[in-house]
Amino acid sequence: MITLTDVCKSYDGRTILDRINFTLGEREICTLIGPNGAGKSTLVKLIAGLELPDAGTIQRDPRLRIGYVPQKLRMEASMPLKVSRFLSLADPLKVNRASVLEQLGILHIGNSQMHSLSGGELQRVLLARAILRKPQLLVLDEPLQGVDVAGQVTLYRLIASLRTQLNCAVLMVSHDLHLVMAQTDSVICLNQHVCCHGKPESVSRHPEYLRLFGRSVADDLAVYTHHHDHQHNLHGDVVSSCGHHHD
Amino acid sequence: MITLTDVCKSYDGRTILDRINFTLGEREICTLIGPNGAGKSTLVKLIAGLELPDAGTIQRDPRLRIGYVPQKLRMEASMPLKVSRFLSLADPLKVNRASVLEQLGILHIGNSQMHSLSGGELQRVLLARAILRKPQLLVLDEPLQGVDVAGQVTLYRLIASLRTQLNCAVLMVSHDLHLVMAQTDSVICLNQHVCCHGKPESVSRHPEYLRLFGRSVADDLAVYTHHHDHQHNLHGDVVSSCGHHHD
Amino acid sequence: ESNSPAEPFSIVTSLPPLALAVQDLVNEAALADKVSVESIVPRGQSAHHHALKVSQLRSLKSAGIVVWVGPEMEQYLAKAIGQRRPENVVGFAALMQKPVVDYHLWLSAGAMTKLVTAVAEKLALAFPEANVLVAASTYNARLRQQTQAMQQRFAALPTEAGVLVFHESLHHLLTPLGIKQSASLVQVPEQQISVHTLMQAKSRMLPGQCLLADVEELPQAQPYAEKLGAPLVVVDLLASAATTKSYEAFLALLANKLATCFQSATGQDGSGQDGTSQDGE
Amino acid sequence: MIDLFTLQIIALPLIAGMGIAAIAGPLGSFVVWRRMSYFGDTLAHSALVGVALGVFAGINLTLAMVLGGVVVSLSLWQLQKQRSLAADTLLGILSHSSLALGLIGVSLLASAKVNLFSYLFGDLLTVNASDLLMIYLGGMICLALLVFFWRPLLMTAIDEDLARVEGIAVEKLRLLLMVLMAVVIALSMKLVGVLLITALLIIPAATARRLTQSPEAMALLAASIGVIAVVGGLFASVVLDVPAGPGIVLCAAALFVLSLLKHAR
Amino acid sequence: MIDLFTLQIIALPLIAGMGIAAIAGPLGSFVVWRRMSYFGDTLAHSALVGVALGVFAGINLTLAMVLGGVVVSLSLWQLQKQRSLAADTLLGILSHSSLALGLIGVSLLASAKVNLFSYLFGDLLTVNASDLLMIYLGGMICLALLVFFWRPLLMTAIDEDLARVEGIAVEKLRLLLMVLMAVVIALSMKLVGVLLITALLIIPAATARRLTQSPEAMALLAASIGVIAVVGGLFASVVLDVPAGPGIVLCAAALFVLSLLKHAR
Ligand SMILES: Nc1ncnc2c1ncn2[C@@H]1O[C@H](COP(=O)(O)OP(=O)(O)OP(=O)(O)O)[C@@H](O)[C@H]1O
Ligand SMILES: Nc1ncnc2c1ncn2[C@@H]1O[C@H](COP(=O)(O)OP(=O)(O)OP(=O)(O)O)[C@@H](O)[C@H]1O
Ligand SMILES: [Mg+2]
Ligand SMILES: [Mg+2]
Ligand SMILES: [Zn+2]
Repeated sequence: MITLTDVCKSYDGRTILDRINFTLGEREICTLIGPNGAGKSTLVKLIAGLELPDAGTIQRDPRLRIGYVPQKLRMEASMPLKVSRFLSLADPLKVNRASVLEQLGILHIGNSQMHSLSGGELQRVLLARAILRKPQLLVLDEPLQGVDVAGQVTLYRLIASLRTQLNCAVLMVSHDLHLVMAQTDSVICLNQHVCCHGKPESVSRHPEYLRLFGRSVADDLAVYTHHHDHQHNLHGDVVSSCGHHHD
Repeated sequence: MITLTDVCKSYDGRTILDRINFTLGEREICTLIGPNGAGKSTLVKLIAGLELPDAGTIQRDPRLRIGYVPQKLRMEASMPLKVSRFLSLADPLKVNRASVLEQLGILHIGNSQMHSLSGGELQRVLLARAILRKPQLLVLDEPLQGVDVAGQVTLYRLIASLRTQLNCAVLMVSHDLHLVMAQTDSVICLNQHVCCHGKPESVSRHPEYLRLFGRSVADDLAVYTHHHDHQHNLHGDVVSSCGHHHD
Repeated sequence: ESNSPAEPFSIVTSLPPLALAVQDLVNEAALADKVSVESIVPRGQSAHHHALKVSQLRSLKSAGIVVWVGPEMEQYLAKAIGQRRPENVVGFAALMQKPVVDYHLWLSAGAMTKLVTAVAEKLALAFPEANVLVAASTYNARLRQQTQAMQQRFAALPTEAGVLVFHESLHHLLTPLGIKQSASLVQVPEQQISVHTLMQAKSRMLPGQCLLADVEELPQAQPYAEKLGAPLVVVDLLASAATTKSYEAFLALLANKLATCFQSATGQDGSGQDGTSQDGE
Repeated sequence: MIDLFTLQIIALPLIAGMGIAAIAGPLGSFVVWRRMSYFGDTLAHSALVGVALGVFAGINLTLAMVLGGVVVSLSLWQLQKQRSLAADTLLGILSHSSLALGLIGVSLLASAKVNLFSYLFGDLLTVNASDLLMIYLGGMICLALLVFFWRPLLMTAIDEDLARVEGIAVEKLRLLLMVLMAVVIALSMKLVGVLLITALLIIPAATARRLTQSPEAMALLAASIGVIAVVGGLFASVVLDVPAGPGIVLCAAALFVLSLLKHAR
Repeated sequence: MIDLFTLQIIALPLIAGMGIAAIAGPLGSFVVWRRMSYFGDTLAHSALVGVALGVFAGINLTLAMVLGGVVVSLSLWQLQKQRSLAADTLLGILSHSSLALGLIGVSLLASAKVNLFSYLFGDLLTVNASDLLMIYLGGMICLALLVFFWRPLLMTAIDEDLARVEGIAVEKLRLLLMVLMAVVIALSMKLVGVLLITALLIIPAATARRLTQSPEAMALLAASIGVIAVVGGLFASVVLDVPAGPGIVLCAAALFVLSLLKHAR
């Protein structure tokens, strides 16, 4: 569906993404993980077509219908806009909207103004909008940040179920490893370059993964079991601990 | 340190907060939890003095030095501003800044422009700034949203340690129950009114809490053990399931 | 143009000096009780930023005769006048034989006689019983006489040095009196002055030469007069003073002001004459 | 006070003003949403440059004015691609630079005795039937385009990134909006004056913002408020004998002040 | 070409212009950050209302102009408390309403021999020694206040909420900034003209934005760019025979265009 070949991106001379290669298949759910500043959002923007790569190519059907949830969105107050009107821009059919709102647990805020929504409510509305477009590809940048615990569980399940509902692929950035790992087909561990890429079970046992996320996380999450043969180090210059250099 | 008495707040005639009473003691770490749209951010804004209550009183030493991390902050690009300069507005001493930056794992972005930070980086910088002010009260509205897993664990521990380091109280909003519960003195479960309030262990066994957050969360988190005597229901009109009505 | 006989015949002019001359003509023809004369731009207001009011448009529409300078000077009237029948419109600039360079035509008594004649011809059609044409020629003769008197007066004054003008608008006043204009600071009202122009003016001016400016331009001209060290003489080009009752008085006032320019010059030259001669109005 | 004759005089201005207010309402909403309040001002100044160049090069002045507007709009369009400067700063730069250019043009053309500024001022009271035709024809076309592209234009105003991902040609739409605004402003400027058209864009839309809950309602209410201001202002200008354009603007401003009371409750 | 005599004529304007540019740099940075590009414009129009009222009530005109500015600044201050309308929209409303009021004032004051507009325009070339004193004295005071309150002003510009929680009197600072801007603009307007002062506020600051990494650097660079523009523009006015004010504005605009090249690399 989407193929990235040797994609590089830098800002102000600083390399953010370095020779990224991967392919997203039809109906695949792929999760991008990685420390802060790893370049996840940048990669997502490249795939969504919001930025152009400095080098490399991104192959994508130009007519691909994408549903996108950005990491940051601030609604300006100068336009009066109800949630229901905002969503109707994606799908004019009221019944569709009502069912998606129901699924996302925000049926009661249909008449609220977009700019007065709470953080979690806005996030849900954005997700609703992305789903309502009946996309072939969902691109979600930390879609559930600020969403409450009950919502996180339900919504990650919902996202996973969208593959069969909408017949679409999902590319998602997330820090909620404990919730995501169960619902994803493949995991890309990103830190400027692709550290490791594969099925969740294999990635979570990958030494690079353990190095990036560290023992304590694994302990705290108590989701996966694996061996620790090294000290975890706090995000910082994790890159060099990956054992190769970037320029 | 701070006492709220019968605080009410409504927007456009809709009640957001209903007769909130609680006291935050010196050096207490208190976590506000609750579903999206519960009014947590509104309450935090009232306490920080950014909004005025419609009714009730908020008792607070007017000279109280507060460190605040808002839920949303978008830096405009029209002002060139490096992270280091932004932080120096809170504390001009370079050594202090360096040590806090180190603690927060963002030593390497001191020369980045504020408006180009990634979500998690910005969040860390805001936290750094709040800490650098040597506050008597830290008010944190979802301080670690978008922060990576390794960071979440370390930073929640850091926040907990600030009480002894800075001798300050902490009021925090968070959805990361599994991480927060271990580090907090008291938990306030908010949903328009105060559902329950107390030590983490007692709150996590409170039927209101279980009703709000549901069985599946508890299952998934696998942090606490308790009995489930009812079905969890997705956020929506959880309020009525709290067993009383609001107007 | 509904001109019911019940309504009094009105003549509307664009600017106050035109109204003064037309009123003079009407008085001369003894039609003052039958014909009213008014100006669109009221006395004391700027002609540059004028916006029409409904009342003004109304009187323009119901006027028997409309007198204006021309679209080059009064762009804001062009459309409203274009909607009228051309027979009862008198355009000042259109009356001139030679191409007009300076549109401040009302400063020339000679040009004004042409306007008076043109208005008289139209007025005569509306009031055949009154001797409008005769009145016009009597009035014009008086104007010519006044011009001659002015010329004689200025011939006796030391006018060789000429004057400096702020806004290039005094051509019609100065030329008949044989007064040179050594330089002008701006040529159109919105123009701003370059250092270059200022230097040229300064290099061309003679000591004691005065700077002429309209009342309306006083705030802009004053600092330049100081900068150039030239005495500022303020003239009232649009008859903004309510005390000016006739075109002849308007001309006389201008002449008097202009004369002070040269009297003070001679005074400064120290040629012995006292500056306290007739400073009359 | 208001007799048949006066009515006759203000009939055409009334119809023209109402037409302009009706199209200015929806367009003005976009002006408020996109923070381009000073686009009208900038366009007026660019027209000045156009006139100066036109006189200089001896080409048709209306054409030259349009050309000036096109150049400035395109510059703004390009400049808006970078995000470090806000729209009002960019408009301020363009507007003041073109005013400066225009003033230099005045001084260079001074010997030709053209008063460039007079080209900028129209007067609502002097519109004639053919102007009316132009306003309504131009207005209709603009309105039709606006309605046709309403959904993508709205999306673009809400969030450019979201719109872009959804396959909306954001850049082209931004250009379209700018062209629409430029056409309406340019059309109206020569007929009713810069002050009136820019005020009719901003003030009714800002008033409507405080009273509505949806973008469509805001656009429609802005149009209605504009029409009310035109009627009120024109009648005030008859009764109080003040110039029509400023009268309408003040009437709109009064409505805005009234709308403030609503939120202050 | 440039002899002693020329120097004499341009010395005072040069010194005055440099003084104004120096204070306009830091203030203009705040104008860019807070999106108040059209504050100068609005203030000029409010002065018009002031003059009209002053003539009407027979009070001192300078006082009346100041009064007009104060009223408009306070209105803006109040209006900015609500967040549903952006600063440029509010400025647009205030500016156009006061222009309309001024124009109505002009039309009602038939008997008074005033051209209100003439009160608005100064010309850099005519400043004299006492003006210079006023500029430098006023400028010094404003600059001193700006430096003294720099940290809280900066915090307020970064984020009002953060600043408020930290105990900064945001509302008062916003007022202070507005007063400083109003004083500098009002002082300069009568001496060097509205065009020049508003352009000197916006254009150098916008140019500096693209070349700097910190707010202080932006403020300082803006002041330097302003000074360069003043020198360049005045010399252009000597050599090329263009008016001084517009010459300076165009010179600043040229520097802005140059700065665009930097990012386009
Ligand atoms: N426009 C920009 N200009 C300069 N640097 C940028 C820009 N955008 C992002 N960066 C830098 O690129 C790096 C990667 O940013 P990105 O937003 O992709 O991170 P991320 O992986 O999404 O992190 P997070 O988990 O915190 O969201 C960051 O260090 C950021 O500072
Ligand atoms: N300015 C406002 N005007 C109207 N309604 C508002 C405003 N601010 C907040 N609300 C509403 O008040 C409710 C509570 O908002 P608040 O931001 O306090 O929620 P929250 O508990 O912080 O939620 P979240 O977990 O999503 O951040 C929400 O339903 C929101 O829509
Ligand atoms: Mg990100
Ligand atoms: Mg919140
Ligand atoms: Zn690696």
